[in-house]
Parts: sequence; C-alpha cells; structure tokens
Amino acid sequence: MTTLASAIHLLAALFLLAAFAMLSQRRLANLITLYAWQGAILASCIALAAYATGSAHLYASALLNALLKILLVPALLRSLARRLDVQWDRESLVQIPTVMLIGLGLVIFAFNAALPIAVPGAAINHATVGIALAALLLSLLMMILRATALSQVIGFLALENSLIFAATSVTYGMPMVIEFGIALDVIVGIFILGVFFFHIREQFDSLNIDRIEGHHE
Amino acid sequence: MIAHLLVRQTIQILFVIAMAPLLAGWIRQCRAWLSNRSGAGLLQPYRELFKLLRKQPVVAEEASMLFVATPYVVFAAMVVAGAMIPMITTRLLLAGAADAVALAGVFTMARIFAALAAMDLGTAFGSMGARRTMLVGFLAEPALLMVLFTPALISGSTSLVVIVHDLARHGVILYPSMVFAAAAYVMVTLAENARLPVDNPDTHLELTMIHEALNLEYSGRYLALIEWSAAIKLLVYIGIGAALFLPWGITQGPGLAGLPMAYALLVAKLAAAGTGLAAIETLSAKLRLFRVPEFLGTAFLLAVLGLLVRYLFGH
Amino acid sequence: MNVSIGLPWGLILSALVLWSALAFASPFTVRFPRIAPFIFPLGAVGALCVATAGLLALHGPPVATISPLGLPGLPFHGRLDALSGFFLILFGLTTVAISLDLAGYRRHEHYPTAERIGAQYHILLASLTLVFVAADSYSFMIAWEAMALSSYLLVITDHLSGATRRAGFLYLLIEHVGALALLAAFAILIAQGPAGAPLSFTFTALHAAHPDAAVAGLVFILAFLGFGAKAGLIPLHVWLPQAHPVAPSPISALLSSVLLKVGIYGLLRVAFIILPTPAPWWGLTTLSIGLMTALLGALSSAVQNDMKRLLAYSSVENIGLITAGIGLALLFSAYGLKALATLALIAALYHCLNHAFFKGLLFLGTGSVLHATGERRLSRLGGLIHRMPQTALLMLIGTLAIAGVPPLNGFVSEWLTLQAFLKATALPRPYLAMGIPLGAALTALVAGLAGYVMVKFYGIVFLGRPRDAQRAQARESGRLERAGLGLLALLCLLAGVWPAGVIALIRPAAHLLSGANAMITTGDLGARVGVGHATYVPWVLWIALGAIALAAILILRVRAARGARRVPVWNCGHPLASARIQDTAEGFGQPIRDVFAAFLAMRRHRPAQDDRVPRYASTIEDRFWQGLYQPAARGFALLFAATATRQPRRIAISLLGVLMTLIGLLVLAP
Amino acid sequence: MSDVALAWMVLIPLAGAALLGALGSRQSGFSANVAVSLATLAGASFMTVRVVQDGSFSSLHHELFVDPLSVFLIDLVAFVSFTTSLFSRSYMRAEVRLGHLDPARLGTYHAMYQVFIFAMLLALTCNNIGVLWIAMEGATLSTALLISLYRTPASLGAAWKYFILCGVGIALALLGTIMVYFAAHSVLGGHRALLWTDLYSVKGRLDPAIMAIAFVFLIVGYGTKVGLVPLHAWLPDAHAEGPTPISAVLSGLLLSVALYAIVRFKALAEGALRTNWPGHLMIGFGLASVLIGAFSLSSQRDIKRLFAYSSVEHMGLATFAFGLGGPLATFAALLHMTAHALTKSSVFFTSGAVAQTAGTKDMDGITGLVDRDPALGWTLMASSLAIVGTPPFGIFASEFLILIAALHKAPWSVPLLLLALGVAFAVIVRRTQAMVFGAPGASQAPTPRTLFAPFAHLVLIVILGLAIPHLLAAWYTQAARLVGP
Repeated sequence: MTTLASAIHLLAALFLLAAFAMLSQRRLANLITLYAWQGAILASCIALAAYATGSAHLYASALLNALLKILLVPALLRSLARRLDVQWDRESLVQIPTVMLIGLGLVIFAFNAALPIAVPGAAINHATVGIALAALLLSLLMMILRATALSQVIGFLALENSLIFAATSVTYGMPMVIEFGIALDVIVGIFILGVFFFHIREQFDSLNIDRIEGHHE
Repeated sequence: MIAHLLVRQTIQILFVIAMAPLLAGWIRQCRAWLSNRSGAGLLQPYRELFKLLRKQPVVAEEASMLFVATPYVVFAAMVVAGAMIPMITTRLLLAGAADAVALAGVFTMARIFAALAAMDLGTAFGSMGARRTMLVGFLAEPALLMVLFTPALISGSTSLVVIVHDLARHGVILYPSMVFAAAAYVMVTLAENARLPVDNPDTHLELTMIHEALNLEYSGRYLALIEWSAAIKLLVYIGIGAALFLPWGITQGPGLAGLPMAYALLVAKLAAAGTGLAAIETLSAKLRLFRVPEFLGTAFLLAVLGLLVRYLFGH
Repeated sequence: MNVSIGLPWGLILSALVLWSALAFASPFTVRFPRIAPFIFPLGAVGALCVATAGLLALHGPPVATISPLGLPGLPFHGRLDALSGFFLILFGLTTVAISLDLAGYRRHEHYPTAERIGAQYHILLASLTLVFVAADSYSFMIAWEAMALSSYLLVITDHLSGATRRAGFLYLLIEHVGALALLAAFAILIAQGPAGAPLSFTFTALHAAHPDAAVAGLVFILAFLGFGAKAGLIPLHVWLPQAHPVAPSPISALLSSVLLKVGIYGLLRVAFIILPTPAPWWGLTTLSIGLMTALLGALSSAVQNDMKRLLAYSSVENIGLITAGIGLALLFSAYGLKALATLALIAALYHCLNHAFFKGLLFLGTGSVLHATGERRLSRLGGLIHRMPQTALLMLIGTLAIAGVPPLNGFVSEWLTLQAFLKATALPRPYLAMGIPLGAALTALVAGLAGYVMVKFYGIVFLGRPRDAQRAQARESGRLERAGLGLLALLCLLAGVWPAGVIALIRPAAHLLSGANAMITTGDLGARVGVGHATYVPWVLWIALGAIALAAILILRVRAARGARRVPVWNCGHPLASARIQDTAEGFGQPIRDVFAAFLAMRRHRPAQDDRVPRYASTIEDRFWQGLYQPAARGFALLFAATATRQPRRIAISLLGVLMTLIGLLVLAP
Repeated sequence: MSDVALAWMVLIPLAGAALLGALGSRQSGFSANVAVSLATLAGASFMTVRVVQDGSFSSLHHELFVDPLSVFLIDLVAFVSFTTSLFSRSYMRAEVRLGHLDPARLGTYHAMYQVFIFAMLLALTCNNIGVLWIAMEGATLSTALLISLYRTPASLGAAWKYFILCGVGIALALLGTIMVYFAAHSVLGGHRALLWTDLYSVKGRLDPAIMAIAFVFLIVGYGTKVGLVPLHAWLPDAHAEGPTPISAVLSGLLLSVALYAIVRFKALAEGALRTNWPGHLMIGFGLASVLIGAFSLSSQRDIKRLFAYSSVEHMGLATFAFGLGGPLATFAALLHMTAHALTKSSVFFTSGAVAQTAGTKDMDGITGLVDRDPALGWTLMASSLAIVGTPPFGIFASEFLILIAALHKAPWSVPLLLLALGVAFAVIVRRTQAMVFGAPGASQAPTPRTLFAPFAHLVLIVILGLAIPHLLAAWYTQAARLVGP
C-alpha cells in the first residue's frame, strides 16, 4: 500500500511538473506533446488507483483517458495546428522566469488551501487535492498568459486534465456516467473549436486573441 | 337695537364721506402755513370735487368696462373700510363683518382694481404706475400686518372691536411695544397713501409719480371718485391709527348719548394727525423710487421689534 | 372593519368602470369619429359620481372594502374616510370642469383630442381615484405609479418637441425618485413587524406598528421627500415649472389643481394618520420648507415671461402656503394643542380647495387664450378683453381669487392661515412663539407678491392693446370651454361667499386628522366664520360694497346731464405711436428683480453702444438647478464613466479576474 | 406511468433537435421548431398536473426528480422556449429575407436551439449533481454555436469569449462538484453521494471544511454563467452579438438555471457549515452585480447591450435576495427570477424587433417609433417600464418584497439598492423615451412580425404583479422552506 501511495505521489508530482513545463513552453508542437505526456501520467495514475482499489470502472476510466488524452486529442490538435499552420505562440507580455515565480506562488497557495481538506484514513487524498488544485491554477495562469487561441485551448484542456486527476485520484473515481459525460464534452468541445478556428481564421486571418477581441465594443 | 346700530352706522358712513375732503384740505392748509404760504382754504377739495362732478367725463376709445367700473369699486371699498372701523363707537353694524386682516384685504382689492384699470389703456405711464403701486403695496402689506399683530396679540384677537375695547379698558397707559408699532404704522400710512417721502401727491413728475400715474386718464366724475376715495383712504388710515394707538373716548355703551363727544374727540384726533402728517411732509424730501423698499423694510423692522418687545414685557 | 359595498363604493366602482371603458374606446375614435364627442362629457359624468361618493363618505363611518385581487395573503384594501372624501370632492368637481373644457377642444385638430389623450387621461383619473381610496401600501404604490406614468404620457402629448420630452423625463424621474423614497418609507414600517410574522401592508397595520422615535422620524423624512417631490416643494420643485407649461392646458390644469394635492393628501395621510404623534421638528421642517417654497415660487412667478410658467410657479407658491399650514398643524399637535392643529388644518385644506378651483380656472383660461392666439409669450399678448370679453370676465374672477382679496375664496383661506399663525403664541417654546409670527409676515409678503403677479398676468394678457398685430384677430372661446371656466369661477365665488359650507366639507377630515374640533365658529346664514372674536362675513361685505357702489352710480348718473364722451387716449399729450410702448412682462418684473436680486440667478444681455440691432435680454434660472441638480448630474456622469472604463474587455483580463476572485474567496473561506 | 412522462418531457427537445437537424434549411424548420417547443410545453404541463396532484416525485431510479423549487422553473423554461420559438419563427425569417443570415445555417440554429432547451430541462430535472454539471456544459457548448451564428467578426469574438470564460467557469464548477462528492463519499459512499435527494438528507454530516471550498468553486463556476460581477465579462457581448431569440432565452432562462444550481448548493453548504457564510458570499456577489450592472447602463449605445447589463443587475438582485435567506427573501427571489425571465425575454423580443425595423442596434439612430409603428413603440415602452420595476408589473412586487427582507436582514444595503434601482430607472427610461417618442427617423421598410409573444409575457407579468396565482405562491413557499436554513 505504501509503495502504491508513494508511486501515486510520484506520478502526482510528475503531473504538476508537466503543468509547469506547459506553462513555460512556447512552441506549439512541444506544447501538444507535453499535453499528451500529461495525459499519459494521468492515465497511469488512474490505473494505479484502479489497482489499489481493484474497482473495474476505474480501469475503464484509465483506458478511456489514455485513448482520449494520449491519442485522440493530441492528434486532433496537431492536425489543427498543421492546417492553420501556427507553430509559435507570440511573445507573451510576461517573461518566462516571472511566470515561473508566479506559478510557484500559486502552487504554495494551492497546497495551503488544500490543507484543511483532511479525510481520516486516506493519506493520499490530502496531497493529491493540493496537487490537483495547483495544476488547475497553473493551467488557468497559462490561459491568461497565452496570446493565440490554440494555446489557450490547450491550457483549457490541461485544466480539464487536472479536474480528471482530482476526480479519480482524490475520490478513487467518480461514477462512470460523469466520466463519460466529461469525455463527451471534451470531444464535442474540440470539434466545435475546430469549426470556430476556421471561421476565426477566415475572418481575422490570424488566431491572435487581441485581433479577435478588437471587434466588439 | 338694530335700529340703533343702523343709525350709528349711517352716521359714521356719512361722516367718513363728508369729512374726508375736509381732512385733505386741512393737511394742505397746514403744509401751506408751514411753508409760509396762505393756502387755498379748507374747502378747496370740495370745490374741486364739485367742479369735476359737473364736467362731462371723457373716456378713451380703447377703454374696457373695467376702466369705467374701477372708480366705483375703489370708492365703495374705501367707504366700506371706513364704515367698519370702530373709530367713534365699537357698536357698528359692519364691525363684525371684517377684522383687521380683512380690512387690509379690502385695501388690497381696491389697489388691484386701480392697477388693472391703469393698465387697461396700454399707456406707458399707466402700466408704470400700476407696477409701482403694486410694488409699494406688497412691501407695505407685511409691515401693516405686523403692526396690526402687536395689539392683536395684546388683546388676543384680530377683531378691531375687541382690540379697541381691550386697549381702552386699561385706561391711559402706553405699551412700549405700541410705540414701535405706532412708528411703523406712520411709515406704512405715508407709503400707502402716496404721501411724501414715498410719493408727492401734488406733482405729475413722470419719473417719480406713483398714485398720479394711475388716474392720468380719468376725468370728470371718475376722477372725482378717485380723488375722493383717496381722501377717504387717508382718513380711514388715520382713523385706524387713532383706534389702535389712541383708543380713548370711543364709546362702548349701547346708547346714542356718547356719540357727540366721541365725534368731537375723533375730529380732534384727525386734526392733530393731519398736522403731524403735514409736518412730516414738509420736513422730509421725496425718496428715489428704489429707496422705497428700504423705507418700508425699516417700517417692517420696527413692527417686528414691537412684537418682540411685547414678548419681552408680556404685554 | 366592516366590509361592504355601499352606495359610495358603488359610485366609485361605476366611475372606474366608465373611465376604463372610455380609455379603451378613445383610440377607436379615429375609426369611429361619431363617438368622439361623447368621450370627455362621459368622463365628466364619472367625475361627478366620484365627487358624490366623496360627499357621502364625509359623514358616517369610514367604509372599507377588500378587492379579490392582490398578492397571496395581501388582498387590496380600500377605505373611504373623511380625508379621502374631501379630496375626492376636490378632485371630482375640478375634473368635471376640465373634462367639459376638453370636450370643447374637438374642433382644434392639433390640440389634445380624445384620440390622442383620451386613454391616458381617463387612466389618470382612475388611478387618482384609487390613490385616494387605497388603504394598503401595495395598492397605494401601484395607483401612485400608474398616476405618475399616465400623467407623464399626458405631459409629453406634444412629444415632437425636444423641450417637451426633456421636461416630461425630468418630471418622471423626480416622480420616481420620490416613489422610491415612499417605497423605502413603507418598507421600513412594514419591516417593523416581527421577523417571522406574516407581513401586513394595510395602513391600519402600519399604524399599529408603533415605530420608535428615530424610525418614525426617518419614515417621516422619506415620506416628506416622496410626497414633496409630488407636490413640488423645494428643492424637488424644478420639474413643475418645466412640465406644467409644456402640457396641453387642460392637462396643466389637472396637474396643478389635483395632482399636486395628491402629494398633500399623502403627506397628511402618513404624518397624521399612519405615524404616531409627531415630533416638534417635523412641524418646524415642514413649516420652514413650506414658507421657503412659497417665497421662491412667488418671486420666480413674478419674473416669468411665459404665461403658463408664471402660473406654474404660482402653483409652487400656493403649495408652499398649504404646506406651511400643515407644518403649523404638525407643530400644534406635537405640543398637544389639538384644537389649534384643527384650525391650521382647516386653513390648509381650504387653501387646497381654493387653489384647485382658481388655478384650474386660470390654466383652462390660458388654454382658451392659446387657442385664440397660439401664443404663450406674454410679450406678444394683450388687449384680449376686447376680443374675448366673457373669458376675460371669468379670468378676472380667477385672478382676484388667487390674488387673495375679499370677498373671494382666496382670501378666506389666507385669513384662516393668518389666524392660525397668530395662535402660535400658545406654543410653549418661546423661540417658536416669537419666531412663527414672522412666518405670518412672510405669508403676507407672499400674498402681496401674488397680487403683484396676478396684476401682471391679467393686465398684460387681457388689458392694454395687442402687442402683436396678427394676435389681434383672436376669437372668443367655444361654449363648452366657457362652461368649464364658468363652473370653476362659480365654485370660486361660492367658496368665497359661503365659507361655512366649505368648512362643513373640511371639518370631518380635519377632525379625523387631529382628533379634535376646531375653535372655529360659523353662523349668520352659514356665512360668518369666526376664530375667537375675530369674524369675517363675506356676504355682508358683498352687500355693503354693492350697495355703496350702486348708490354712487345712481347719484352720479342721475345728476350727470351728459354721458361720457369717447376720445382717443390722452397719455399726457403723447400720441400712442405703437403698442410696443406698453410696459412688457420683463419691465413688470424689473422691480422684483432689483429688490430680490439675491434670490434669483439672473443673466442679463445689455445692448452695447455700437449694436446695429440693440437688444436687451435677461434670463432667470432656478438657483437650485445650478446649485443642486447640475452638480449631481455631473457627479453621476463621472461615476458612470469610471464604471464603464473598469469593465474587463480582454479575455485575459477577465480570466485574471476569475483567478483573483477564486484566490480571494479561498483565502476568505472559513 | 407519469414517471416516464418526466423523461419524455426531457427527451422531446432532444428528439426534436435530431429532426430539425435533419430538416436543415427547409422553410418547414420554423414551424417544426414551434411544434417541438409546443410538445415540450405540453409535456411540462402534464408533469405539472402530476405535481399538483401528488407533490414532488422522482423517476428513473431517482435519476430525475421534480420538487417545488424546480417545477415552476421547468414550466418557465417550457413556456418561454415556446414563445421564443414563435417569435424566432417570424424574426429569423425576416433575418434571412433581409440577408443578415445565411439560410444554410438554419438547420444548426434550430437543432442547437432544441439542444439548448434539452440541456436546461435536464439540468432542472436531474437529481444528480454530476448530470447537472454535464447539462450546464452542454448548454454552454450549444449556445456558443448559437451566438456565433452570424459568423461576423463581432459574433465570433463574442462566442469565443463566451466559450473560454464559461468553459473555465464550468470547469471550476466541476471541481466543486467533485469536492461535494468527496465530502459526501465518506458519508453516503458511491453513487448515492451525487443525488440531491440523498445529499439533503445528510447535509448536516458533511465535512464543513471541504464544503466551504467546494462552495467557493461552485459559486465562482456557476456564478460565471449567472453573470455575477466580476465574472460577467462575457454576458454583454454574447447578448449583443447573438440572434435576438437566443439573447432572450440566455437572459431569461440560462442565467436563472445557473442561479438555481447555486441556490441548491447553497442550501447544502449552509447545512454543512451551520453558518450562513455562503449566504454572505451571495449577498456580496449580488450587491456588486446590482451596483456595477446599474452603473454600466448609461455608457451603452447598443440597445441589446443596454438590456444585457440590466440582466446583470437583476440577476444580482435575485442572488442578493437568495443570500439573505429566510422564507420572505427566498420567496421574493424566486418571484424575481420568474418575473425577470418573462420580462427580460419580452424586452429582448421587442428590442430585437425594433433593431430589425430600424436597421440598427445603435439607440441614437432609433427615434419616433410610436409614430412609425405605434404597437411596437408602446410595447417597447411597456416592456422597459416593466423591467425597471414600475407597478403593476411583477418585478415591482419582487423588488418591494426584497427591500422589506433587506430591511430585516441587512438594512445597510437598502440605500445601495435604492440608488441602483433609481439609476437603472433613469437610464433605461431616458433611452426608451428617446427611441419611442420624438420625430420618426429615417423610415425603414417595416418588417412583418408578430408581437404576440411580448404581449403574452406582459399579460403574465401584470398578473404576477396584481394577483399571484395561489398555486405558484404555494410552490414558492415550499421551495423557500426547502432552500432556507
């Protein structure tokens, strides 16, 4: 059990690390790869949890997430990026080191915020809640700082990753219906985004947000 | 009883109508004497009135009914005012019909009619005069009211009869408050009757005239009525003053016995007041028109002082 | 309370139904012109019903009724007591005249016709009735706002002109601010009840709430604001001189005669019936605000050059006098002098009635003048007495009545007010006893100014010669219009000669408010009215004046050999070159401008020496407008601009906002 | 068998969506849309009858349930979506004819419209906080497509903003939901830890620390959808740029449904915390929204943005009242939700028609409606008077009650509320007056349209103001007992 716990903790740490990496990465292709990695960490984490509890539906959920986050979504994103040929995010107004510092602050805050959530018996929860919260705040920060629509979406997906992480590893999995629902939403969301992007492209001939925002007053 | 009241009332009305020109004449005479002139005599006003009454009046083509009706209205108002004041006796038919406030109201009505009539022909002088009379009027009204309030508060009622009754009962004592009131009243009287220093009754100086501007267009019997009611107005004001500030010798009893004495006293009071008025008019110079508000403001101030003094001494 | 549908309620309901039907029918007068002539006369019938109901309600116990409508647990309550009765009479009688006058308007196409204003007008009448009979705060507020909205729509009847729209909006805005104050006042009283208990909105329940002194004071202030805004007390009066002139004249008449009184009604209802015994400062505030309003109104009306603005400001003045009387009553009852309070109340209510009559008369008259000449500027009018003699005569009655000269009705209420002021010496506080007679002096000054103003108004509009050539072709107004004018003139005379009759109408209301009989006697064929020994007998005055005038006429005419000879004007020998040499409205206002320069914000344009066309112009503005309203408007503009610039536009900023909120709340979380 | 009726009612719009998608850009789509909405309305009324007969019930193994708090909202959704479909029938036809809209998109429009309705009905009827979340997400996605329907730069920008902000919000709400599950997990365990019916029974035993954090996430998350300040940035753009029928249902329904979710969770959180800290949170958000919403009104020139900010203000008012808690305040808040839904949708109908007739959304370009088109002008006047809370319209009633409740619970807030109400009145009425009266501007060819929907709504609002049906009042009272501490 303790080995399992430490393993889960390790994966959680990696998960957070991935979030940090995405925050710092500005090349779109690498961003998508990082997203895939995060998905992989998430999936394996869920698998471990499944093994720990031996509950069937967690295995299923692990499988689902693996399919979705490692294969499907990154593929979609890559094709989008190719067809809209965006490779680089523009220079964001805040320097990377500063961003890192802010992120660090957020992590500390998240851990403190999660402190009161202590459930007797389950030692892992406490830490994982903190990590999920931290990852969530980091991806929110990323959405704030990124200037092209596509990377904002990746931030959004990362945010959703951390939610799944919370859902599965904190509570040993929500009921299936939820997870299917979430998965469905993600897929539909991506498709809608795809539609959007092409229209945005033809209207603004760029995916830079300030251009998009310039229009309505 | 009613018969008695009726008799007193009739006598007083006739007295007011008859005596008014004499008073006017007396004042003129006094002024003449004070400025070392031999005047035209006491009866001059009567002669003027009869002459005017005999003449055929001319009325402007643009005149409306209002213009023609006004002299009668004003005359009636003045006579009624004179009929209501207990200057000889407190037992009058009309005494109950109006109190001090209503009396002021009657004067206002007469003034408004005069002003409207003056505007009827659309002459520059007429409307100018109307404007000025109304100005003097609404400035004098609060002062007059304050003056009336002092005795009213002493005797607890605005009814002239009650006031006279109450003041006379206490015999010959001088209320300090009444002194202020009297001073204010004299100033108001001067203003209301268009005497110096507010207005000069015997010039037609366009820039300054107030009263004269109103009746420039009148002639014949209309002019006579206007002049006559002006005289009556003066008498009435002096009568009110006499009743308020020198209420002695006014008969209270039901009988007719006291009347001759009372009339004699009243004539004496009128003569004295007339002399005083003449003196004031001789000694003071005409104020410029825009000084008039200050003049009346002073009167108002004095009246209020009287009021406050009354509170101070409690009587 | 006994619930019943007696005769009074029957009358009121039938009037409401009739009016609703008329309001519904009015728009169709376009398609069916045949029904147009009947709309307004039928409205007059409804008004008559309401007046009768009010008369019935005066005596006899208050009749309450509960309507099927309402919120759950809160049906609408109606209640007919002496106060409602009195105001219903005022409203009904005035409205009969106004409806008649409106019926006369049909022939002027671009004037208010049934088609254009019938709906709003009759809705307004219905809502007014409901305001007077509503007995719970909810239905009262509904009727109140319905009244405000319909009257607003009437004000902007001529909505093509920008000035009209601005005035209408200002009216509605101040109206609504007042309504919010009322809402707060009622809410406070309702919230006085225990937290758990079911709310009760009825006035009786609010009265039973018995708030402590501080709360009662707060409620009084709020109610005073709300009803003051309606009545046009300073500093909330600014809408009045703008809205009344732009409305069609009969509507101005309704606004001045009735709608302002609604504010008075509400003030009385709340201050005397709903709230507990007043504190002295209520009375003092009301009194001083009232007097200031009266003075400001009188001064401003004296310097106006537009005949309807002049009348509107004179309405401000009269409302001020009424309010002063109410303040006096509040003072008296604060010190337990109930009889004196009743006296002051009778004076105030009497003035309400008078003002309804003569102001209605004057505004209807201006309507006729407007038809005849199409001109509102005094500087263009004149000499109409020759063109429209009957209207001129009726207007003369109104003018004398409002100038407050005996023996007309305006004087009676002035007389009563002064008597009440004189009795203020009975107040136990010396500074009050000394100060308040000065209020009497102020009242007298205002009355004098009113005389001045009315001479200006009547003299310039009807006397002299037409100042403008093409205005000279005026025609006498129609029969129905004159009927409306005549009715109001008759009421003025009646209320002037027969005070006891009017006081009989007021007494129950005043008694209801103060809970005591007045020390006021009436007798001598019901014409004498006396306070203590001081008495005033109008009809005796009438007879005496008439007799003497008649005698003078008879004697002089009999003695006169020849009648008067008609000649051109003498004018000190100057021939009358043009009508322009007559005194103008500006000129007539000049003494006031000079004497009271301190009170008025005036801008003058004087001709320079080398002007080709020298012109003199002076504009008077309301000091409150510059000192209070414009700064407030600027302040709000700044606030709005600040808010607008703080709105997040960019997505990133908005997301940052979300993040910050999240972090902040997580920090706050217990 | 009527248990199934509930499921049917929810499923009708979904089926309709498929049908309409199939119909695509055919003209029959308009009428079909109306028909589907009518069917939904019928189902809703059937369900209502059941509730009236024997109280709240649940079906499909407690997956769906109805109680007084949700039943009137369900009816509201069904009714407003029906009237809106009526309105959109004539309005969108005109849009197509005027060339504002590419007819090829009509299929998407109608389908997404029904999906949106389905999502809201699901959110209201589901007994499962997870499903509730999914439904809200579905509503977000469908409306994102609807807002971008015109494909103009502005509409795409607005839709993007909406998608990102509400997406983030919804994600936060999910975290909150997870935490609630986490808290209930140890008490109930497994699937039952997601069911309202079970959660309420144990709300006293949930871990307060977790519930506090959970409620923070939930109020920030769903609050973004309600448009609470400072999370409201998406709202004006979305309302202004989307098709008018969509603005109507967004303001009228979606905001209310999101608020409904917050209110349910508030009851839960207060039960767990045993303090009314959640209430205070809502009071804070509510007041901020009321004030900022009111103050932002005057700088708007676009007619639909103006009324969008008024929605911010009114939802703030409802939130404030829910935050006050207690039977009176909650009663008032529910009444306010209802009245606002009806009024605001009628306001958007009218202003949309106005913009279409005048050919511009810029209010400075719209004048003299009452002379050009009296019916339209007077309807606009009436609707805006109703929305600023003048009697006898329903919003006046709710605002009056809210004031009284505020005087009980938080007297200090009353001046602020009055200030905001006064400002809102001044700005909106001034704008409306300028549009309704005055000389008619450049006269556009009047487009044929039916004012039936706004009329119907106005009638209902007047009924709400003059005589609230006792059934409705009973529901409110029970709901208040349900929500209240």
